[in-house]
Amino acid sequence: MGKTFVEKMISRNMGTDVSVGDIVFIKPDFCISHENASSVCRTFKAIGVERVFDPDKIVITFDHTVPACSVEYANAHVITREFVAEQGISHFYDINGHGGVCHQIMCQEGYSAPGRVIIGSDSHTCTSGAMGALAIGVGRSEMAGVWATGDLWVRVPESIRINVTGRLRPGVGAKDFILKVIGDFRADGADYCSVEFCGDGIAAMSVSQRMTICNMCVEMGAKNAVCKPDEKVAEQLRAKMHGGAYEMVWADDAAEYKLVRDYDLDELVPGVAKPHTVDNWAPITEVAGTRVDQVLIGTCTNGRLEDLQAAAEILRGRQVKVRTIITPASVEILRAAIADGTLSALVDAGCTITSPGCGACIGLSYGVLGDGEVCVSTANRNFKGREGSKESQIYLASPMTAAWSALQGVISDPREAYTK
Amino acid sequence: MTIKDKVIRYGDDINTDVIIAGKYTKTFSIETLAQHAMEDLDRDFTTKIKQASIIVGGSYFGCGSSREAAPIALKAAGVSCIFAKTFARIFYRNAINIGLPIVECNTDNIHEGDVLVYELGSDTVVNETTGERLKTQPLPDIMLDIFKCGGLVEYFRQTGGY
Amino acid sequence: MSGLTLSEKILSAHSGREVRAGEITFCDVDFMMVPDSTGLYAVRSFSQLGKDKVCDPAKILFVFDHCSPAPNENLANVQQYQRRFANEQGITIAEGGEGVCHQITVERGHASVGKLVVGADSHTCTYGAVGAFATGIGATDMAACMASGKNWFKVPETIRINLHGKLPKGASAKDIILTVMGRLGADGANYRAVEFYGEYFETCTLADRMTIMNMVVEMGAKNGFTCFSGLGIQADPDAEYCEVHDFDLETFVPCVAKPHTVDNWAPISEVAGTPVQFAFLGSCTNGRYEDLKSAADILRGKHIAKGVRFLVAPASKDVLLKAVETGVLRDLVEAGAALFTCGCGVCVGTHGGVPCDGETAISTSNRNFKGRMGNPNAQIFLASAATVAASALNGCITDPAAYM
Amino acid sequence: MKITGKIWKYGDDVNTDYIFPGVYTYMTLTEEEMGKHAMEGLDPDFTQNAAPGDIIVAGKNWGCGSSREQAVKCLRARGIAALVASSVARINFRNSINEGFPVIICPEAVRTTEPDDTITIDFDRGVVSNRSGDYSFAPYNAQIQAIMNCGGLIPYIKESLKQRGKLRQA
Repeated sequence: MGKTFVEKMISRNMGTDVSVGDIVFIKPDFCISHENASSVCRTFKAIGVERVFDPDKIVITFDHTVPACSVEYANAHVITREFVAEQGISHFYDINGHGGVCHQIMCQEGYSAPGRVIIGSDSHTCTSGAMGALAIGVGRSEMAGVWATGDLWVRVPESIRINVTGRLRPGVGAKDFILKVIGDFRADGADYCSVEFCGDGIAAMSVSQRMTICNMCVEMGAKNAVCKPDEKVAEQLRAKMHGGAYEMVWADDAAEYKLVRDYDLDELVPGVAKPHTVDNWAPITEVAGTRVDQVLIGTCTNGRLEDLQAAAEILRGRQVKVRTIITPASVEILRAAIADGTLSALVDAGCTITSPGCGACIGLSYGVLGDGEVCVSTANRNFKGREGSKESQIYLASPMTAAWSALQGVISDPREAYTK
Repeated sequence: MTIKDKVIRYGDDINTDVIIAGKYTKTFSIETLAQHAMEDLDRDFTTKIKQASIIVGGSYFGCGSSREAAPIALKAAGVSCIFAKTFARIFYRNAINIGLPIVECNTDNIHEGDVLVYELGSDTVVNETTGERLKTQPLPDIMLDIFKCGGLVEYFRQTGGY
Repeated sequence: MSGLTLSEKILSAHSGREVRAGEITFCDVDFMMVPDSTGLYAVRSFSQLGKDKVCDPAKILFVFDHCSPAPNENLANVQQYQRRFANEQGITIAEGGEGVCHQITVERGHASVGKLVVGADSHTCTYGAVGAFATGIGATDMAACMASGKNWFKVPETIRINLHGKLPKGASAKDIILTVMGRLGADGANYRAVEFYGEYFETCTLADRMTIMNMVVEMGAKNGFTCFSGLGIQADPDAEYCEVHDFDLETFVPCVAKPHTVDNWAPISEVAGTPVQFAFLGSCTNGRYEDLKSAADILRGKHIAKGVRFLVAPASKDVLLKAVETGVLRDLVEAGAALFTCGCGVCVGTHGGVPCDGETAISTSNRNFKGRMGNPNAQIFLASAATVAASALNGCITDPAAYM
Repeated sequence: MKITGKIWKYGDDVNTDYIFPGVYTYMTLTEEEMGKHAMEGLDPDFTQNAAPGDIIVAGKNWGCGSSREQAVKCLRARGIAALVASSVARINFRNSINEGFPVIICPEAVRTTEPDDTITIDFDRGVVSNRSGDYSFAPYNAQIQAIMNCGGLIPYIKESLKQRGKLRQA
């Protein structure tokens, strides 16, 4: 009998064979925390250990409240800064022109790599599965425990395999794919599971698109998600990488799955997740014409250069009808968007640029929604109150759908942009 | 109407950021404004105002931004009147426009806890504690008219506008 | 009778009669600018006045700049309240991210020579740089003005300031206004107008003039003018001034306003070496392209000091686009600057870039009052764009002259 | 151990934004302060009136969404005795164990519990009892039980570090 990706990864990490249901302790290659590091620090000190298990294996970025929008947030940053200095944590991304959303940093800077175990105190840590890593989100106290001991308890999960064939059509994005998958599986359809994506449809996608897919798997409950790593990942890591050599790890052909599903990208249409749950999928045609007050393009789901380029391609030379906020996922992306003219095209079209980071997605600043407002967002959650008022409504969509809708002032089918 | 009460004394250049910080000004909640009035300058202000409703400043009271929330916050906190040697221009207009009495006079010899008596509109304020009588600067006619109506909104409602 | 000052001229032209300093006069207002910070009260007061329609929607501009994009639910609703009113009344809105109200008003030509402009923001005096009589008013004042198209003004006395000679290397328009203010004091021009004269204004940029005009309110002025031959309007040669001050620009040096008052002037030599953790380049005072460029010229190919956060908020989209086009933005970002949304941003402490307790900030903005940037336990030094850039580079307050 | 409490009944997919809204997530709050915001995004009645010893009964996928552990801490701070759910989202389940907050997976009990019910949880026997009957639930795995016995992950780690002699002597 063969092993799934996650069984193989945990077995490798333990140096002994494990099977589904076992509860074991694993050792992360890198740990990632963001603003909640200040809380992790506090809990870490309460444990009473002097030093973190390995200061070179901890990555911290500020992304949720940058630049600080209140004294409370500003002072919380200080707690982490002091801890970082005291413990000699070198992989620290402050507000100094190099940071970004933690998951973006993990992939972009090459902390996440095939065969590595990544633990993050954020639910979207699963994004790093796009790099072929086993990437698992945990709570903040748990992270304090990892900092203290270097160990994390895990239950070896069941696996789901999703075979993807075909190619995305013009106006259809990786976001449309994952929204459809979540719509099919429902919000708890992959609870506790490891989700493996493979097939020529995935192989044809960029790493950035795979990040969009893995990012959202937590929205159907997955413990982790992973795309079969390949040369594209290797090429990105040749350009920039932290840590030692990595090894491509993938499931055996004869591995056993709880579920296997096939998707054909050729048949995929643009879709949205309607308010107020991520699995509330609808094809774009069902919601077209819905009034929009704000459009948000960005976040760890769709804030990469390719996403901004896709929006710019649609917006170039036109004017948005509703306020449109662009939040790049990292400074590196912002810099690239400045260099290739993407940023100018977006600003010319009437978009508002915010500092790179989580921005309005978390509802803490930089574009919070008011009562009764409707937002088309490329983020990953549309829960009631997520981006501000409990009376607001969020439709999750691809950057193409978001940009095309911004031009019309109502939710619109982005395929029109490619035919007109 | 006569105002008679004890004095809370402040110095020169009391700016609008300390009267009410920018982070609190975007609200219609009078309670919020009252609660945070003078917060960065005098943490005991909200206690003091219960015993003494007259604020006395030195020169240039209310300098800084055009935020009308500054006089609104003071009025909401229970300030009955402000005396100062001079007021910043916009604060002066704003106070009258929202119906908060403010008076220019030489405040050098007024101290914390002194009791002032002032008949609104008159040209003299009496410091009961020291017995001193101080000349006040009269309001221009237009401001007096606005003030008599209780503020600019009332002035418009009563007179139909300029 | 003596001649007229610029303020007397413009207010006379808008009163239908000649008016002199000290008089109170009703004037027709040419343009009204309403930012989101005070707009909520202006709209509410308007709704209580008993008028249905504003006098003329084309004369009014709403700008969402002080707290945009909205940092919280309350402000989102506050903006929505203003947005609804503006849409009902047919008033144009500059949405969050388009820029700081004063920059936009000048860029779009709403303020120009001889015009009478009021804004519900104290730094409305900035438009004196283009020859407008421009002054800040409160929210209820603005409501009355939107309803009637008029306002009452006390014609100000005018202070004349003569700047002689040339400005030395390293010093800039910001150093001029900080130095003049240091000398005259924070209430040195209260209720008055200020006319600036001197050879300097024949060659300086509009950006320089705007920087100087922007800060006259910090010495209490109602409004001001930067006078030069090309302004398009001149005071009479025999106009009467309440005070005349002469300054020799040759003696000016890069300088700062120390915490916590704008007139707490010090030459850079006195404070050089003071550690800073936070630097801000932007605002209606110094967020223009020329400011970004002067910072980029210092930082190009270098990197800001470790432990310093350096935020840059261009004053408008036009500024941002030009900075992108010329490579200035790239230079700044590569030097470690963090880009912030065009607008008031960090200056007002309401939606981003709040300093921590005990931190020292150096800022190109116009106020260093306690708590101004959102934290009363931080210290703020005001300085020019060049001084802020040099200080970010070294992690301590630095004279920019050596880098220019 | 046996607990009996008044219940608060909820449906499926109650997410972390409902249990503990994002606006409070990055504030440095004490657990008591967290407790004051419990369920604020969904149920103001709970936020006002939940009492120590009460039990939450919920449908499937309780706690889906973010990894914020305040979504557990706030309930514990309010004195909520336990959660009985049809299923619990992964990270929330972990956070519950790590906080020493009892979570019982028992779809049958959830299905049959009425909103005004009072239920009893017998941990030793592994049984939830309500008006309509007794429903058994699976015990925790031994490793998880060890963490729960210590009162959560942090005390558990302290204990194990002490045994390994790695903990600084206070």
